[in-house]
Amino acid sequence: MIRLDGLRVRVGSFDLVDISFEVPTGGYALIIGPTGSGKTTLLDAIAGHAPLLAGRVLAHGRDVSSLPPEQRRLGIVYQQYHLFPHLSVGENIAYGLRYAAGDGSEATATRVRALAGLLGITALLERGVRGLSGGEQQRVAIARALAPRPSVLLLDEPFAAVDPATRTILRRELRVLHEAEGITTLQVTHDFDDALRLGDMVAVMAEGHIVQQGRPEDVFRYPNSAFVARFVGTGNVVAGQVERTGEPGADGRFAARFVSGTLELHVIADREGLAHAVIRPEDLLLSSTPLPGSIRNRIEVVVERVEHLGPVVQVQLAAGRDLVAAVTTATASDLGLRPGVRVWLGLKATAVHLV
Amino acid sequence: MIRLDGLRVRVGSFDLVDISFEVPTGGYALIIGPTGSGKTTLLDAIAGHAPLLAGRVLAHGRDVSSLPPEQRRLGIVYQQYHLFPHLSVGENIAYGLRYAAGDGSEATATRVRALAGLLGITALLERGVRGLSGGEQQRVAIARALAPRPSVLLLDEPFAAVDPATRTILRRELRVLHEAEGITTLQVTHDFDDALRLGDMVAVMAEGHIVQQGRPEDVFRYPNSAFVARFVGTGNVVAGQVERTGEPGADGRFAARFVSGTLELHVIADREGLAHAVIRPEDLLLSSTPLPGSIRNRIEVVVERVEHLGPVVQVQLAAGRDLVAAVTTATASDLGLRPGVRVWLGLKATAVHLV
Amino acid sequence: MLALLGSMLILFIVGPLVRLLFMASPSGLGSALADPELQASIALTVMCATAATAIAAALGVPLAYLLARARFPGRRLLLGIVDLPVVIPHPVAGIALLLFLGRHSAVGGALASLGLEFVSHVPGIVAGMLFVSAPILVSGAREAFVTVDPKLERVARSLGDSAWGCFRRVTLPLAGRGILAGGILAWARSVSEFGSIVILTYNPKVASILIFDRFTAYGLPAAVPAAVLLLMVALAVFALVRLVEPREHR
Amino acid sequence: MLALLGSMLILFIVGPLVRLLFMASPSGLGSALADPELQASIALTVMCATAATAIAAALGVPLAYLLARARFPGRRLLLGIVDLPVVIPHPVAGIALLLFLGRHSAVGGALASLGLEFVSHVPGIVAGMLFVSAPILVSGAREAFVTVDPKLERVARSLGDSAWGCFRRVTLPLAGRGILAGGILAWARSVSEFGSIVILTYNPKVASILIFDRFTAYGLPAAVPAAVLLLMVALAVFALVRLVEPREHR
Repeated sequence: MIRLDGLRVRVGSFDLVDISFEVPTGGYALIIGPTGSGKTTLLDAIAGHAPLLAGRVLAHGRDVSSLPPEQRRLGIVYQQYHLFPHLSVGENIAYGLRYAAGDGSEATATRVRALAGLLGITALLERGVRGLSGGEQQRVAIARALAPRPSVLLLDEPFAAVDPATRTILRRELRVLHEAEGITTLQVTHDFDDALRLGDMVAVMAEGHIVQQGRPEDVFRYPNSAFVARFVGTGNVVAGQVERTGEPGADGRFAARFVSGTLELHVIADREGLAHAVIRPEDLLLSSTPLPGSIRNRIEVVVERVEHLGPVVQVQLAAGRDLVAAVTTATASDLGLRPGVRVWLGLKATAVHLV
Repeated sequence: MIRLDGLRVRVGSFDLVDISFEVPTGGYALIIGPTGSGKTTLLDAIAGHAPLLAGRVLAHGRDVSSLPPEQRRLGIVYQQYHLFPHLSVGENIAYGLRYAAGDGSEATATRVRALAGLLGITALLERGVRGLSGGEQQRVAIARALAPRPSVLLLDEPFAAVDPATRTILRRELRVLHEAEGITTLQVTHDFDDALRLGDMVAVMAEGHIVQQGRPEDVFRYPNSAFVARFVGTGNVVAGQVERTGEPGADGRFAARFVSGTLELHVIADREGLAHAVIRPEDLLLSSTPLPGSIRNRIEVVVERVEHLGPVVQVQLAAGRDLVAAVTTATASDLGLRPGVRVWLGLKATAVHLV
Repeated sequence: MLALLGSMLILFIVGPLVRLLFMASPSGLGSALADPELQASIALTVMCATAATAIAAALGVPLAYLLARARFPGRRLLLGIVDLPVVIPHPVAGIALLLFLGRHSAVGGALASLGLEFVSHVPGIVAGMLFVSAPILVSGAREAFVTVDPKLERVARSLGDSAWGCFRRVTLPLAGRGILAGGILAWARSVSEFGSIVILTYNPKVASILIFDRFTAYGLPAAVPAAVLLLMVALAVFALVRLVEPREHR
Repeated sequence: MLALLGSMLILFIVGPLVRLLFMASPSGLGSALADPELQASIALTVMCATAATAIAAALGVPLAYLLARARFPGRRLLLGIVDLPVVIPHPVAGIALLLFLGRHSAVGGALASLGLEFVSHVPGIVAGMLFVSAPILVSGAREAFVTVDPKLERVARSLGDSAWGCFRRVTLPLAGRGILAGGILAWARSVSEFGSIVILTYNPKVASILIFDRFTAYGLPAAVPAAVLLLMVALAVFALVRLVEPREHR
């Protein structure tokens, strides 16, 4: 377990305020935010390289806030991996074992071989670290961080320095490794995909604050602001005006109309006035005739562009505002979607999330 | 139109051999490849900054191979944008207009304002370039490159320096800009998503060679090697053995069995022996009972992990080999997919692409 | 602990200079300023240092640009040669220049027949200064050029600049402060030179030789006012470099 | 064009040195090597330069580390002070040291009562050498430390190293070559010093003073063999630096 308790940190121009977050033992949590939101500074503060102005860092119940970095037992892997260039791969991995309990050349060698086996880098042990590929460097850096059995693993943008193809492989490996070792992990990233694929918990940072936290699927589905919606890529974010059309129910929510330019949608709202409508692309249903049943919004729209992205097809629509819908390849070919085609758009009132 | 005709370039340790590629007038082409495949060296060679050992570069029919960079009329935007730090945004954009036909302070100012309007950076014109965000820098760099009306626009990893959220916005803007200006564009990237979203044409590079080229959808669907399949992220790539089970038809293709460990698939092949099977995740159909009809492969498998990625759910399956299937959110909840659940996997013999 | 060791070194550098500055009475400094021989010698020093720096800039900036940008066989050797004067004992440099530029050598003889005499003439002072200060200017300018990203030049070329246009519009403006700082340091190094000039051209006397001369002829008190004055010039120049120098360097 | 201007400067540096090297006949060099006064003076020079470099390293490497890593008020001022001796005219430095370390000053008096005399004694030579060479060692070591990514140190700390352990196991091994190169250059600069030593301690004579002395007393031919010998030492040291220096620097 690692718990951040009201952290306040200032390094250079970065100012982190009131950061509170908890990762349960064995959990995998991510802190995501755009470049410059202070993510790396936060990792440095946790690891003891940036002084805390306020708050505490607890690792498995122990307050480590005033301990020097070497006594916090936190493994760290930086974005550029930062392998020791004057040591071989094996020496890099063994670096932290000098201080491990039960140190000894045999115990060290065993641990290094075990980790190298786990990460598939046994063949590299005798080599220098120059000339390793990005993926190999990452594996060595992870093995090095795990060797002294830290209580928490901190990862700083571990996939930013590799291509997307390698990223997919490394992501899978990291997940498997996490499940095998069960080590509490905290990763900072700017890529929400990492959170969806790896995390149990996610916190979104902006300008030194945590603006939303929760399970990745929940943050993705119910972002609490237009910023979060745009940043996690929930989909369509449209600014407009909410006007009440029905009486509030027991929960205070009421039927309303959301107006943005010439786009008008039936929605369920809990307040009137200016708001953003967040609509997931897969909730926009396309059909050749108006959809029947409980779907309140039915609009005839024109297809502007069709993008085939593997399993999904993204369809950009002119509907007063530009909207993006996601459909399956099969649906796209059934409807003959291509620029200029007119189709019916269906959208449930409850699928419009107002923030 | 830009045509590369048997280029051979050596810069440092990069050795590009026999690069031939053509982008039609007004087209948008991408060259993709992993880090170190020589993509940036190729752009430098096209722009005249790296000498050609062999071959020619033709821009709109004109052989520019022996012209100095300033006479090639190729606009270039580098990955880190490289704005002139001693000039304002407006001066950056106007930089190349000094040599434009009909030069004059009024014509220059008009062109700068027009481009700034097109890219939404009018408010920045008087500012210095320090402190601009990544997205703003990119817009300025593109405006600067477009100002002298180059015949071809060269882009070097234009989205690598911004976060994924900004990337989505910039990608859309660039596409709109490309459609509005109709300028022939050649981009190098390591992200196949760029190709799917932007490109009319794509060439995949590996170790200094072009290993496959064509329309992005075709390369994605029919990769010609395991390397390309993995790099473009087609999905499952499984190494195994092809054994003929039927007589060859008129086209030389025959029914066969593909064996990899305990996984056995009915496939259509054109040769026997060692091969890789490439299977797109969306072609793996999941159901609670064996699927009927023309689907030759029906296997009972166990769900290992479920990842919710917005519109699609990725399901990792234990089927002798690990396979990844992509299904819609609706299907995933209908089948109650979660780790440990047993489901039936269906796969058409024709959906297995052997390379 | 680290700070303690370090501050001993700082003290060893600052102490003597502060002590020297405090030695000069205002009246002593005033009479030094009014001393015509000292005036003439400082004027000569400034003039020669300026000439040496101008020559070093004219020949050294192009060299620095080549060393920063071009990759050619022998580049590392040239880098070595340019820095060589730093390790040559100053009187040895003086003797080498004397042999090279004296009337009896091929080069010196040819130049003398053109009316350019070095030994015991003003050009000898400039030659000594140039020899020791050129490396400083070249390495400063080279570092300034290295900090200009070649991709900026590539962008400028693709926007229509010729090689020279790009140098003038992009490279030089961006490297300018660094080159200027190198030039000022080279100028200060020229002013500070003594060991080679004392061998090449004792008369007319530059300031450092005048101070030495007075010290040996009349003892310490006679040399102090002039020394303080020259130290002040050096400190002023040094402060100037610090102001000019690009901040990112540090 | 650039290359032409540049090669004139290269020629101006290489020409005199080559000319000097060619002046020495093997017999002249042989008798120089057998000259007991020159032998003693070279031995003295080497000894003093080594002592000065050792002191500069002991005090300067910690300072260089602080300047490379720590951020504290006055850091820029310290950076300036460390580089200051480069612009001080050498005889002025000599006079300043004379005043600071002489028997009549507080510091010099205190040290003299401990038996450490500078003026006209060997420690004066070491002081002059230290003053001019310490900046070279500090700036070389500082640059070497700057090239060691602080994140490597953070990784080492997170793996259990104390601040000292991390310095010893990571920082020093990675900065070692750069520090060594700085030390060798500082040593060479010590050997080359003349202007401050000539004021502090004319006797016993270090090599550069001996050469000057012979030049003034007996003329050029008497000074050349010793000059060639000292030049060869300088060139050898210089070649050594180039071999030691990390390649990435250039």
